[in-house]
Amino acid sequence: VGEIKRFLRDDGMIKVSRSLKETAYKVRILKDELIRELNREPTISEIAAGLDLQVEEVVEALESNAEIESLNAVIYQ
Amino acid sequence: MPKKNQMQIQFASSSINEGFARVAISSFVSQLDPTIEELYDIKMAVSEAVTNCIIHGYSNKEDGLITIRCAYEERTVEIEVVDEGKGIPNVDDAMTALYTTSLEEERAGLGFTVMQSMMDEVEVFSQMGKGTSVKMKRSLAV
Amino acid sequence: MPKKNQMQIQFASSSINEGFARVAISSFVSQLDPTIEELYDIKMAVSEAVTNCIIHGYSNKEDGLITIRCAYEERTVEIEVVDEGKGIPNVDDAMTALYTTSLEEERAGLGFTVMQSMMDEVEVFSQMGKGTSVKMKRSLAV
Ligand SMILES: Nc1ncnc2c1ncn2[C@@H]1O[C@H](COP(=O)(O)OP(=O)(O)O)[C@@H](O)[C@H]1O
Ligand SMILES: Nc1ncnc2c1ncn2[C@@H]1O[C@H](COP(=O)(O)OP(=O)(O)O)[C@@H](O)[C@H]1O
Ligand SMILES: [Mg+2]
Ligand SMILES: [Mg+2]
Repeated sequence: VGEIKRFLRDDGMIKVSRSLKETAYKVRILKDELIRELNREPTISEIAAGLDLQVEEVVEALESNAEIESLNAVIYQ
Repeated sequence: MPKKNQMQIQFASSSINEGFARVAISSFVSQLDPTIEELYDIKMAVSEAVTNCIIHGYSNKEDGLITIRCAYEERTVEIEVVDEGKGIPNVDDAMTALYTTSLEEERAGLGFTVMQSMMDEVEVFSQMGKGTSVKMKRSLAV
Repeated sequence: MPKKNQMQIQFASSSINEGFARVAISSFVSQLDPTIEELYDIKMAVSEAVTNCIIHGYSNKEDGLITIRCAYEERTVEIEVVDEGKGIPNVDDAMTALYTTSLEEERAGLGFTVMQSMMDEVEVFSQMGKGTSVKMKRSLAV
């Protein structure tokens, strides 16, 4: 099962560290959007819902966002 | 990246803590810079083990203690999920695919099978009335 | 959302584990659906406390044990960061802004000040040769 699954999945080889940085970038954009829309800080579940992610994923991504300036910088790093 | 490291987490047997357990494991294992897939596999195995502690070990009572120990050496990760719940009368039976003591339809008796396919090794130690320990190992690609 | 919950994590006094501690705490606190800002504040306070355990409590030796207990009731979060290191001779002095025993330039003696500004309450208990416990509380907005 494991072997088949491994060949079928195309994102399998991507390092987690990179995908978290991409999510962190999206979180930042959406957060600014929601602040304008709601006139207050969005909660973590509102961010997760807006990105169609689990709260867990947002929490992990928040830790990796440190110096990422643009999505391009992430993709072409 | 350090060659060796270990940690331990403890939390109450409430299903709300499953996310916490997954994130804690995933953050710790991320020190080894795994792939998405490797981390996904490990989190899934841990989820199955934790769910078993909650549902079976503690019969859904939320005041049981669950302990997870996680260690790695080089790129081999070892995870132990421990409850002090009711124990498993026959571990070989329990680990057989489709064996379940749950009556609910959605539960399929595949928890241990999932753990075994996500991890390289799964060992179960259990004592009636004392609790259960599930020890799992997985080597990460370089 | 549960009204009450608690957990504990333990890990070695290596700076690589700071990220693990931050993520574990923020994942647990996320059960209360905080804002990102609230999570940042809490993580920052925890980072300062953990760094202190590593640098001061254990003098950068990586085999010390750090324990973090985190609990909440309603929307009040309590976090205790504990080391079994060398202890603080005078806690009042240590908590004074700009007081530091570090000689390196970059360290500014503002760790406790940061903790106090991020959290509603900070209490420090310490015994020479036994270790230090920093207890912090923060109420989240509704
Ligand atoms: N931690 C545990 N404590 C007590 N019994 C357990 C534990 N984990 C598993 N079991 C027993 O093993 C059986 C098989 O587990 P599993 O393969 O995960 O299937 P399922 O959870 O769907 O029943 C369970 O039905 C239960 O009887
Ligand atoms: N866990 C600890 N164990 C021993 N000493 C500590 C600990 N935490 C803080 N201290 C003492 O308190 C002082 C002030 O801490 P802090 O405000 O964080 O500033 P800094 O860490 O930059 O020195 C430290 O220089 C150290 O002497
Ligand atoms: Mg199961
Ligand atoms: Mg400090």
